Amino acid sequence: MKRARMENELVSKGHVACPGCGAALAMRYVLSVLGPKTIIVLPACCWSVITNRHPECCLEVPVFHTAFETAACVASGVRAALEVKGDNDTNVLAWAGDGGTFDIGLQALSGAAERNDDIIYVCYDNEAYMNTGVQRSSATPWGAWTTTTPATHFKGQEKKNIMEIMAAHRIPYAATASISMPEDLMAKVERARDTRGTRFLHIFCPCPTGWRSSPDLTIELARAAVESRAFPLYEIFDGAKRRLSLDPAPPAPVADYIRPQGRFRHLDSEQIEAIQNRVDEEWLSLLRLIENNPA
Amino acid sequence: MMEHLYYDAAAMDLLRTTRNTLSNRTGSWRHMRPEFGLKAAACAAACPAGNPIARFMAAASDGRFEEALRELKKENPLPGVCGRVCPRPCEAACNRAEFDEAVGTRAVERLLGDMGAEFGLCLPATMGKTGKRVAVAGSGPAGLSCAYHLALSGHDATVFEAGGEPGGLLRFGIPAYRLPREALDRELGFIDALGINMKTGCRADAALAARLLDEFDAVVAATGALVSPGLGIEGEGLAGYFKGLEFLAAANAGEASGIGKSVIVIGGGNTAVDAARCALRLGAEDVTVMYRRGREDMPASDEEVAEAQEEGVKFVFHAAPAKLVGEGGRLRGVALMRMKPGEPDESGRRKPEPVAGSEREAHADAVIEAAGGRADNPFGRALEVDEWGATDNEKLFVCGDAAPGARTVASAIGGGKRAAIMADVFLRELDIKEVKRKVLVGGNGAASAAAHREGEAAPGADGSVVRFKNVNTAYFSRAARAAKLERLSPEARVAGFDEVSAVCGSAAETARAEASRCFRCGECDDCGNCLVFCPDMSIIGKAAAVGAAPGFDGDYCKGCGICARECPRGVIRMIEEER
Amino acid sequence: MPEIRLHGRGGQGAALASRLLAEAAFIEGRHAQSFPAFGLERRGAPVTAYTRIQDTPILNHSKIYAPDAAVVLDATLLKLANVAEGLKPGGLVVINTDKGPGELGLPSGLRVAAVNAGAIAAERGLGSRLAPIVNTAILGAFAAVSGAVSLESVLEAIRRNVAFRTEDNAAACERAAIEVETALL
Amino acid sequence: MKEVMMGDVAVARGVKLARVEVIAAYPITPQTIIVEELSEICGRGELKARFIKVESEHSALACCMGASMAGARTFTASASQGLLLMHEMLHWSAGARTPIVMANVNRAIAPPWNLWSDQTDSLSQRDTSWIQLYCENNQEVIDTVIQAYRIAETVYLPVMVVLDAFILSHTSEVVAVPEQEDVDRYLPPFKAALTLDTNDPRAFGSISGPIEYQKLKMARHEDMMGAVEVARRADIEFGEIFGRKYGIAERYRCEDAELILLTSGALGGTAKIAVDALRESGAAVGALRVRLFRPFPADDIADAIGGAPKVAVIDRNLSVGAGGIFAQELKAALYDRERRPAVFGFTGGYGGGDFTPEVVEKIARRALEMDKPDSPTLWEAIP
Repeated sequence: MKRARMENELVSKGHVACPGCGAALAMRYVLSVLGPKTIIVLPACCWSVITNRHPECCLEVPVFHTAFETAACVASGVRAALEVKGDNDTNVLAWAGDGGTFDIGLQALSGAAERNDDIIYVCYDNEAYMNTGVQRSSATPWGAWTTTTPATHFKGQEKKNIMEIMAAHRIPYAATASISMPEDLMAKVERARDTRGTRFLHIFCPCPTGWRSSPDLTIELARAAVESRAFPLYEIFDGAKRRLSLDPAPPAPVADYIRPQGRFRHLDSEQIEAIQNRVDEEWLSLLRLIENNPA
Repeated sequence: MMEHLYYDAAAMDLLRTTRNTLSNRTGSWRHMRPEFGLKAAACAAACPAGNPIARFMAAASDGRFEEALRELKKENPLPGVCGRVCPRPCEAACNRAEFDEAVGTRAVERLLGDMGAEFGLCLPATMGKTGKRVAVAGSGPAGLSCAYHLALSGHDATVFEAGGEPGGLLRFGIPAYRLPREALDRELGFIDALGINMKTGCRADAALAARLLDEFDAVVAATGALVSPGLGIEGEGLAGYFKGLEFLAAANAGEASGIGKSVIVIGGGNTAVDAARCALRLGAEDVTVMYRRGREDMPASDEEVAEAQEEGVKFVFHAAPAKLVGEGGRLRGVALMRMKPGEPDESGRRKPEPVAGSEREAHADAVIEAAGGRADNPFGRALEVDEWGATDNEKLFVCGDAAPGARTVASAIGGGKRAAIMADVFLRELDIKEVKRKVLVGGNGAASAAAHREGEAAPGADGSVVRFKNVNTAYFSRAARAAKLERLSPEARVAGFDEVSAVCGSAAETARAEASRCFRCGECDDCGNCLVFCPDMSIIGKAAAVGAAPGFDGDYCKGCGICARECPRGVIRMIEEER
Repeated sequence: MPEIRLHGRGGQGAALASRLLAEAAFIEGRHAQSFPAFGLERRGAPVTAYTRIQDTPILNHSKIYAPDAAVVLDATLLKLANVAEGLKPGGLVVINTDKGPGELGLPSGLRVAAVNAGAIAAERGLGSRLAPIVNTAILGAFAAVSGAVSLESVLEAIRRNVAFRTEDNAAACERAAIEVETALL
Repeated sequence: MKEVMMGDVAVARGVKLARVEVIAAYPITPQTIIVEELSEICGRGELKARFIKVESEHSALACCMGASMAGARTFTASASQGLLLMHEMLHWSAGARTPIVMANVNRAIAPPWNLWSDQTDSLSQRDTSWIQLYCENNQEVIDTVIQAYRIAETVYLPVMVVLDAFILSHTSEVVAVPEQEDVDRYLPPFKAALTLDTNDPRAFGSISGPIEYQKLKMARHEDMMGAVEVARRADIEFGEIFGRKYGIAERYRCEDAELILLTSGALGGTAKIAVDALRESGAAVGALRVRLFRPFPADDIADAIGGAPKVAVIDRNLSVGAGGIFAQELKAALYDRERRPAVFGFTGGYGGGDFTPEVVEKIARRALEMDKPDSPTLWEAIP
């Protein structure tokens, strides 16, 4: 087992993430690679609270808090200004949750991606509107409880495939990553950092509060999602060439991932079987995509 | 009107933050807190000798063999011996068994012990001389271990051995094909190196015992359990009847001969199996071990039994001798009774009862009784000995087979060490409760002499033992056992007393590969998981050396428990926050 | 205070013509304002555009309801729109037609100037035979008969603002100034 | 150097002269010509700006805000629905104190679809903390764009330059184009007081408690109130260099007036013609054109009204349920003053409606005839 190297620690202690917050870890890893020459654009999301109240901020890089749907376009603006000032080294990082990415911010993200604006866009995905108290988003998986999809009427739609949406924009680099695998995650941030144009990272971040899981299971759940193939780790280059980062063979049963989470407590074994089948299908279609156009 | 305008300093600081969050002590949110501390691995808690298994495995997996051996020698002077003859309770307890296959701990111990030939004795540091004199009666594994740890603690130890050479049972009771004499002698080098006085040819009888108690500051009885009770049946006076330990002693000394063609060994322990296998090597052609209980009740190790069977030893169960049959003072055979399991006895085993009318005679040129010895302690036959080896006499300690408890080499080494610690406590007038609270590995296993000497708590002294559920197997990959034994052919074995088994492959490669399989439960190896996975950056301190665990920053740690969950080796556990 | 209304069809260049008139006035050092009828212009649909010219700065930003002149880029518009609407008494109508000024059925009291701007534009290869671009030609006729701006100014405005086939446009403009035929009805 | 140009082109030329560094805009009739013209200008390399062709007005303003925070001089333009889509970011960009300049072409709000002038789009943004300047003609448009940067970058509040749809945006007029070197003298390069700086990492806009929030908002209010003076001085200094000035509330023949006609935008000129006619006929009528709407220059307006007993406000907008917005603002501004004229609020001329000088004259006569307004909103318009 190799130890993940943390080059920079740009998140200061005393932030106000919930205990066991996956999103807090994601920020640590990403900033560790991007370093202090980074400007963060932060739309409404858990992180707009995690930084803590004025006059404190736990991030040791400049942060601009902005409206929910504007992460990508504000970042585009920051980049444009840096460009006209001749600054081409500073990383411009749009840091949004799944709500700000999959839902309300998708238009602006699509716009920036279509223009191939030179920004790094990170979606830290905790699969619901957690900051406002666990409401469903289009990143919420089928079967999950949220306060707007109660157990009696749990979410009946599949999670949106944001990666393929981004791929369709032909951006130079898109990748999924898991906080349970910081080395892989940080390698991808490095690749993103060293690429120009719109770069998209989809980071899977369990949320003990919203998933109704024990806070100590954050990493374990993130790992279980990968090892059960519920959240495949892969990269897409130029919207076309794909590469699998990790093939969990044989995969762990999806039930291992589902069962420890309170948000799936109401599901019976048949329903979990349905999730398993869906995961298997999605995996196969991903493999076909990769086979058709390997990186 | 213009004066107030536009971005004065106060307005600026309303628009932007002015400091980081260090003043925000989120540690107050915590219900549980992580506790970092070395824990006892399940194997170590099961090792009667108190071997620091995880620790030496860590060094060995890195190829730092000399350091590994040195770590081992802090607790056990005889790894080359234990690495051969121990029945491996560690491997039975190994957490890895639930993952793929138990770690071949004994093989690694054996390889390390044998590396002593290259590295020397690798003895740990000795404490300053105390000037206290301690007599140890007996130089078997218990006496040797006791003298060794006394010497390391700075005491002046004198060992009294009845035989001509030190080693006791190791020398006369364990055949060379299991424990080559050079392996034993090499490890006994510590006697000279530590300045232990070795008085051979001094049988500790009652007179000597009294004198020792009189002359020494403390005395340790490690006189073994060598008195054979005999079979208690008719015919024990016949020629061709042997007592097991005496037979083994003669055989091991090269003085046994004329055992005959057909031999029956009575008993089910390792002595019985050893005697049977020695008989084969001394020319017997038909050797049978006869045991009054079933196979499952047999105390002899499976490994020994299997090897014996390969060599041609036959085993007969549920049979006991009723009398020995002779002709002209010479043994001819044994009258046998079939036995059946009866009511359970104190040991939980079912007490064998003879089946009426089942008597028959079996031919034998020789019968070897190997039913296990009894202690005949010259310091007092009816001494009350507690589990630490202490007696009513504050300066007298008892260990090894002379004390109650399991009778294995490892137990004897562990017992000797406990007695040494107790003697040290007595001689230095230490707080005995304090010492007892701190030195037991896993709170209930063998004592750690290193912990005692260094004044630190033994791994898991508070009772925390790392079980399989505490290990995070996500960080380990499956790997087949690297250390395997190869054995001489049965024909080659019985032709002499050459060592039967050897560890396959290159010692260094095998030791390293096998040690790498060790989860190193309870041992921090600075993997960094707690540091990397802490969402609150609250892991502080880095393991300065192997064995030191990091700590946490109570000002900010929110008690999420990820560090404990993601510690591969169970070093961290969550405990209730003090309120 | 000359106020001019231009009638055309979407794509014929009425709006440009109104701007060229304003440019011409500007070239003469006067003040001018040009604006299209702010409609949903679509190719082929009737459109209007306006030019206001005066010697002092123009304060008025209302529409033009009573123009001094109407310029009609396409005689077929006569069926669709009342090109004489609001014209001041004695007002001028300049029209692209192959007919004479008296043959158009326009109300009396108007001054009508007719010119076959379509033919002139076609000769110069402006637009296509089916859809000639007549705006520059008809401005020549307007300049010649209205006196609101000089032909020279219009030619200069064309040279400054028409990037494509500039000289053909200028030539068509001059030619129309010669060919225009006026009648007082 | 004079040219004939449309109002939209005048905006674009002003942006070029202001040496804007980042532009983000989305097309909408009748603002389209601005983005087209700027695309041409940037394409030809006459302006070294990054022009981000965003996918919506909301993103346009968000983009400008990001660029402004990173230290660039920024511009956007919109109208009607586009401005309404920006609404959230109008508040945000002003709260973030980014000195963005925007041109808004007043256009009616749907439904039904209507492309013509109506000030309701910009006036309904009055509470967004944006400074708003309404222009009478295209000369004023190009000059005001340049002045807007001066004002914005002094008070760190964004400025909206407003022009009427078609009446100015698509109307070609003679415009004196300022010389670049004069503009450079008037408008030094933008040096942001607060920027996203990796050498001094700070967070902007973090969650604040009531004390900080209220302090910040009050500071913004104070600065906004101070912008009256800043705008006045920006205009005066502009006049010193370029020879043209407009004031923040422009008076026309107000002396001894019985009635003041209060207007804004392009209607201001039309009203002057009406005033001349009225004066000619012996009626003591003056005109007052409000150029700066936010902050509302209450003192200047009260001073201009002086002792006139009546004011007729002509609003090219309608706040449904309340009446014309300028009329409301005026009434509110006069309420606690000693001299309070009768305020007659007229609305009309939006959605394609037109105010001719004759209509304005009619409105004035009607106000002169009445003692008091007979309804909060007196409606007059030509279809």
